[in-house]
Amino acid sequence: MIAYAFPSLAVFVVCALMTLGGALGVLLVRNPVHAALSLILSLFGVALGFLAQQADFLAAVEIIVYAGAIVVLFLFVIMFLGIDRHSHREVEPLAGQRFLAALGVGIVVLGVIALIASSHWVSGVPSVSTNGVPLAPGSGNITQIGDAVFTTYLIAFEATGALLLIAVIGAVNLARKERPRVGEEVA
Amino acid sequence: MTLHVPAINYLALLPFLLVTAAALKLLMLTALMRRRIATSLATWTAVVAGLAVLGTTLVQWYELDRYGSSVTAAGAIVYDPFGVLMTAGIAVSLILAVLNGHDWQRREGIVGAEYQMLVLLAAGGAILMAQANDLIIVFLGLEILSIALYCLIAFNRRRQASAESAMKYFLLGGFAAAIFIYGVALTYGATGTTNLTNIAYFLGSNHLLHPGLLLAGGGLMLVAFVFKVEAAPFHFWAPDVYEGEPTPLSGAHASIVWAGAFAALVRIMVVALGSQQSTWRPLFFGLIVASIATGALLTIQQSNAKRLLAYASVTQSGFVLLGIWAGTASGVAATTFYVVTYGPVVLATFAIVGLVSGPGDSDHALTRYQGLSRRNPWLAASLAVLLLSQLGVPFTTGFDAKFGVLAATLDAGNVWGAVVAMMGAAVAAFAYLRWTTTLYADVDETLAPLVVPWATRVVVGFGVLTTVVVGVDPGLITSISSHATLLFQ
Amino acid sequence: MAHVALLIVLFPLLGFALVLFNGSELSERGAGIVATTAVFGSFVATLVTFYLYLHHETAVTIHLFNWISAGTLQVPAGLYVDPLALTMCLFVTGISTLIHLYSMGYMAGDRDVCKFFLYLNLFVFSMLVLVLSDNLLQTFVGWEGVGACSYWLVSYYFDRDSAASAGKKAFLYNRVGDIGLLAAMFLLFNHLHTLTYTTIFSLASTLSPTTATLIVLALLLAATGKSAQIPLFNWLPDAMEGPTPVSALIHAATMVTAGVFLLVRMSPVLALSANGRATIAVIGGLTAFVAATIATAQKDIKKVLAFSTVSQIGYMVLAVGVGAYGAALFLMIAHAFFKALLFLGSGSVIHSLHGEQDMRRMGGLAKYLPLTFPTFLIGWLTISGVPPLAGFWAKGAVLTSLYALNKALYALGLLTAILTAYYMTRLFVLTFRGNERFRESFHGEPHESPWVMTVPLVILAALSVLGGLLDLPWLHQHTLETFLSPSFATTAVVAQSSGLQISLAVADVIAAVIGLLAAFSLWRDRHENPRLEKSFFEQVWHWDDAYDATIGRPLTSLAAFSGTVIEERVIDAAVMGSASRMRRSSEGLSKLQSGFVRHYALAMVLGVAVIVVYLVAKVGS
Amino acid sequence: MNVPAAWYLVLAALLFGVGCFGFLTRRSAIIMFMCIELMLNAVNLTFVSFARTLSDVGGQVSVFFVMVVAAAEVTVGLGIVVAVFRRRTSTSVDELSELKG
Repeated sequence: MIAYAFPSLAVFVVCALMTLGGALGVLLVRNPVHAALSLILSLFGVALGFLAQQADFLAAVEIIVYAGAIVVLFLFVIMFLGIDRHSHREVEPLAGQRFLAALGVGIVVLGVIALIASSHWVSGVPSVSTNGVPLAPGSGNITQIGDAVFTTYLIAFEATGALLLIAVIGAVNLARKERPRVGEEVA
Repeated sequence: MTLHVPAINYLALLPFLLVTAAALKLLMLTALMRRRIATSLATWTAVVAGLAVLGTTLVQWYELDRYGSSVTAAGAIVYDPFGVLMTAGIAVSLILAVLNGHDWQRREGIVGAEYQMLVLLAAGGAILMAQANDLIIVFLGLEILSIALYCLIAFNRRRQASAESAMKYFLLGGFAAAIFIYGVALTYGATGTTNLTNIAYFLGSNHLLHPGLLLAGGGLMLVAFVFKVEAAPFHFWAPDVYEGEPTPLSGAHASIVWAGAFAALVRIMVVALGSQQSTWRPLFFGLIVASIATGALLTIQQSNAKRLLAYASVTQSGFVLLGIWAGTASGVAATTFYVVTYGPVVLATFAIVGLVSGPGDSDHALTRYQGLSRRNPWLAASLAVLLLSQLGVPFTTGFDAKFGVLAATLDAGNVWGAVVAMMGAAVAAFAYLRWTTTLYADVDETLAPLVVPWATRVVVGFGVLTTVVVGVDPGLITSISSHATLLFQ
Repeated sequence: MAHVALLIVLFPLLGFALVLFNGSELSERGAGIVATTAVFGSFVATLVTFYLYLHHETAVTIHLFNWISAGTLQVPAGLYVDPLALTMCLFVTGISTLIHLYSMGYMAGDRDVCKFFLYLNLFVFSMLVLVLSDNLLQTFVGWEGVGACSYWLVSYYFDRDSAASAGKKAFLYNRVGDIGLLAAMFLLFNHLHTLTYTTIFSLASTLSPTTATLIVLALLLAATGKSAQIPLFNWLPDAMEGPTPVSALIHAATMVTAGVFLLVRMSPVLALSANGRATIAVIGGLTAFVAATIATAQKDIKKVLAFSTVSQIGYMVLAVGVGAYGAALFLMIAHAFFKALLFLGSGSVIHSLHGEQDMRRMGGLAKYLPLTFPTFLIGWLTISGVPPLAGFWAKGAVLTSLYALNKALYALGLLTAILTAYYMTRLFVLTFRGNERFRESFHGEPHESPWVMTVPLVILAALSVLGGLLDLPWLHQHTLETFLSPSFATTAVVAQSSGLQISLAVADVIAAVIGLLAAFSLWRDRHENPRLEKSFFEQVWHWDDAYDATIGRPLTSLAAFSGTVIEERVIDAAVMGSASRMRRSSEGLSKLQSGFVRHYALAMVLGVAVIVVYLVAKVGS
Repeated sequence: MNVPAAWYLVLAALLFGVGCFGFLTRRSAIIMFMCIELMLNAVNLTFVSFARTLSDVGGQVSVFFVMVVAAAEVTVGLGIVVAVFRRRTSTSVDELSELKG
């Protein structure tokens, strides 16, 4: 039995409990608002996992962007639509859905874990994109990520611009109330 | 510390920049002008952008011919004839899709430039996928393409069907994207990189004793692409979405989305994971058989034109996968030929489908086509040609494309795949022929001829001419696509 | 020359396209004019090409584009302009023009005239593709095109049961023949790796005798289908169900000549197999004789002409079999002239009697049809072999070659010549002489046809009279034979003394006269068949019955057996219900398409599960 | 010795499975959407774990992009949800089954 350092073990256990507990909450609770709050719990757990694995910057972003923005957006829409009272606890209307879902998902998850395990969890060569420089801890992490984003991943970073552009156009277009009629058209 | 910004070949990136810039220009105009901008202005902006992309690809082609292929922007973008040809195909599809949308907007009384903006950006995403040399870029291109499509499908909010199909496509698309990026993560773990060149290099210089992780990654990534190209059993969204979305968009699925998804699939499977060919070939075989059988069987009982075409494209995508199965130079060339020539045909078909359905865009029953030859003989003849092309009748591009992939797959030893494909084509032929005979069926009362707007005329004319001219003499496109080899093949 | 030759093919296609896309706007006369002009344009283009060819004196291959290119299979699409193709084109386009013109009068007032001209143009186009092709595959395309068009045209009056089934019969018989052509193509490609004629010809000598014989037999099967030879000759008389101009087109200029053309085109391969050639000759001779006997007993005017076509084509095949390609072509051209004349004339007769085709209800029509009668007279004398009309020279050329090569076949040919004169005289007498029997069923006066129908008759009559000039035996240069010789591998050289030639010619004349006199004496004043003919010849030698007894009836009883016994218990699921099975599985699959997005997601997850299971198994093994 | 990355990989796989199962069984479009977010977070955790073992920043940067994509997807996705369910009292996707066959 390998003895792992207690802090890391404790962090992992807490992280796992938060993550899976939150996820199960999303799965099980009746009220959509509660589901959103469970999601936050799960996301905090993931952020903890990031922290434990030298991804300080991402842990912060996870909390700011996900918990702070995305889940708030979810809550906003739930409130807006006024569906917080509704739940879907009754019997599953699609026959066999739950069983087949459990079977399919079980096979996929166990299969993937088996496949990863068969490769001894990792098979790549270390430090390809940082040219042999190991991961830096603390604020060095931010520098490294910033460096990578503006060099190796420059085009990807630019492409996110297009992505956000679409999100803007799409959201505006979808949320607009009624379309104007032909008469308003100008040349 | 200093930042070493990588060298960027802007000519290679120009197609993506052009379409994004055109979309931005339209956004600016919309924001700055007090009243809604005219549809024709938006259409022309998009068409000019498409033509500019076509011009750019021409320059790129000659430059590549002289100096050879390369990677740029720190190896994230690949600049090779395959990507350029796919980009050209996307540009053509973009122009045709925009023209389709123009007439659709007129019919439905929709003003504004949102449709054009979103189609431009969707084409941008597809172009990015075709040129991507990094799994992250592929993912971003895929998402740009998908998110633009989600918005476009939900565009016509007066129609309940449109909302339903948007919801379905969005949920399943998001689901598929999550599976894809999980596959990317596993591949990253297996090879230590997301760059396709580096993956190929890593797998070429190391023999993986335990390839489980890599295979899991590859298998999950595959799912997203076969979802996008409607291969069975990941095709279920296709008929519902085709039926519900605005008709000009249905054409875009089998042209713009196909070009992007198949290009990325070819790059990932043939370039990055070429060494695992013996593993993924059986998977492809299963997908091919399932797609061709499901698509062919389901087309024969469809009475809705758009659903029928959706199932038909399930079969067609099975055929394209035959070319990738081969994984050889001729297989890739055949895939390219198939995808590039199928776009104009399917867009022209949907142009006619939209026109026949008329305002409201909701009644697509095949019975509406009865006696079309009496009302609009030219239109009926064009539709007949387009359908026969999809069926794969000689002297059309459909035949040459099918012939190409079958020859490639047979050369690579896939006899059974070819047999299944031919049987599937024979079954599916029934549906196409039934539709064609409907066009020429006698009707008691003859309705007034449909008025064919100019943009639809252009699209249909282009589609028919392409399929017939290239079909009779496929030499040019065949030679181009066989020159459009991959950089790292 | 290349461009003009391309025009030959493009004109009918253009006409087809114009009629197709403007069908609803064109009047029926307009459609007729467009179609006729298109074919006439093609004829003019052929004339120009012919003129240019006479100056160059070399066969030209016009490469159009690479049609199919896959591995070792390279099929360019191209035109091969050589004397054979040119000769075929000349009479195909020329006679088709006349038939188109005639159709404008004949079809006036019929429904769907536009569609008729559409098919007619497509028919001519397919025939020209067939003839001008520079490779077998392209010939096959034309071959199939001709078959499809004939199917549409024969069943043109598709609401008549007989027409529909005749169309089907023509199609089926042709399909059997097509298998032959396909087999020949496979064999050739397998051994020579090419389908291009010129390459085949240059490599032909490398074929082993057995292969060559197999190829020749396959080609013969193809020819028997298309050219209506034994055993596949039955469809042609039934094909009379189509409108009369179609019969003329099928019988005189296109379609049936295709089989003979194919054999002549492949003469370098034929040259390699003596056995194959002998088979061809025997089939041709037998067909000529059998069809002639059947023709003596038919009541329907068009049926007589149909069997006469079968018989005449038999002559051509016979000539090909003995290597007398020039004589075969000569007869083909002469036959095109006089058979078109006879068909169009009979059409004029039928037209004047408002659709009556039974010769027993005709008679005495001479005085009512002042133009049809003399032209038909010429046609009759021509086919009977009366000098100095074209038929005499053409048939003489065939018989002279036969005499030199095989006396038995010569005797058969001469006998057939007697029969030919006999049945044609019978037809002529029954139609134009004797009592006016049509009075019993037809009320009113028969009338002469309009000018668009009679002008082609006059032109064809003139051609029938003068056609012999193409190949007079004592002109040693500038004859059809020498013109064509570059297209043939080897020509049977028939060097015979002029004395023998003259006596053979005299024998021909005597045969014709015997037939004429016999028919006159028998049919001057009667119009019913004697017993023998009725029982045997009229029933086409019981040919259909034989097929029915040997193939049809056993199959029917087997079907009945399986229908009652096997099918219900064994085959139902597998064979009979395969269509409904497919529909059922289609319905089952479409139930999966339930509309529930979570079902679709489940399908995806199960798909992923299958992939994962496969990968685990792959890694585990 | 710290907990190996393998544990986190298994945790991520389980999280992915829970998200996946939720997507298949929950009927509210919003909650299905949340399940997709769970799946994306499982991916993020996987990336970070691999980045740690490989000592490579590329995995972390990938997470960054996944987050951007998730944000964009959420914007548009919730827009669609609002557009579709504005006049309804529930967000059940099972009600959306007009298109089928």
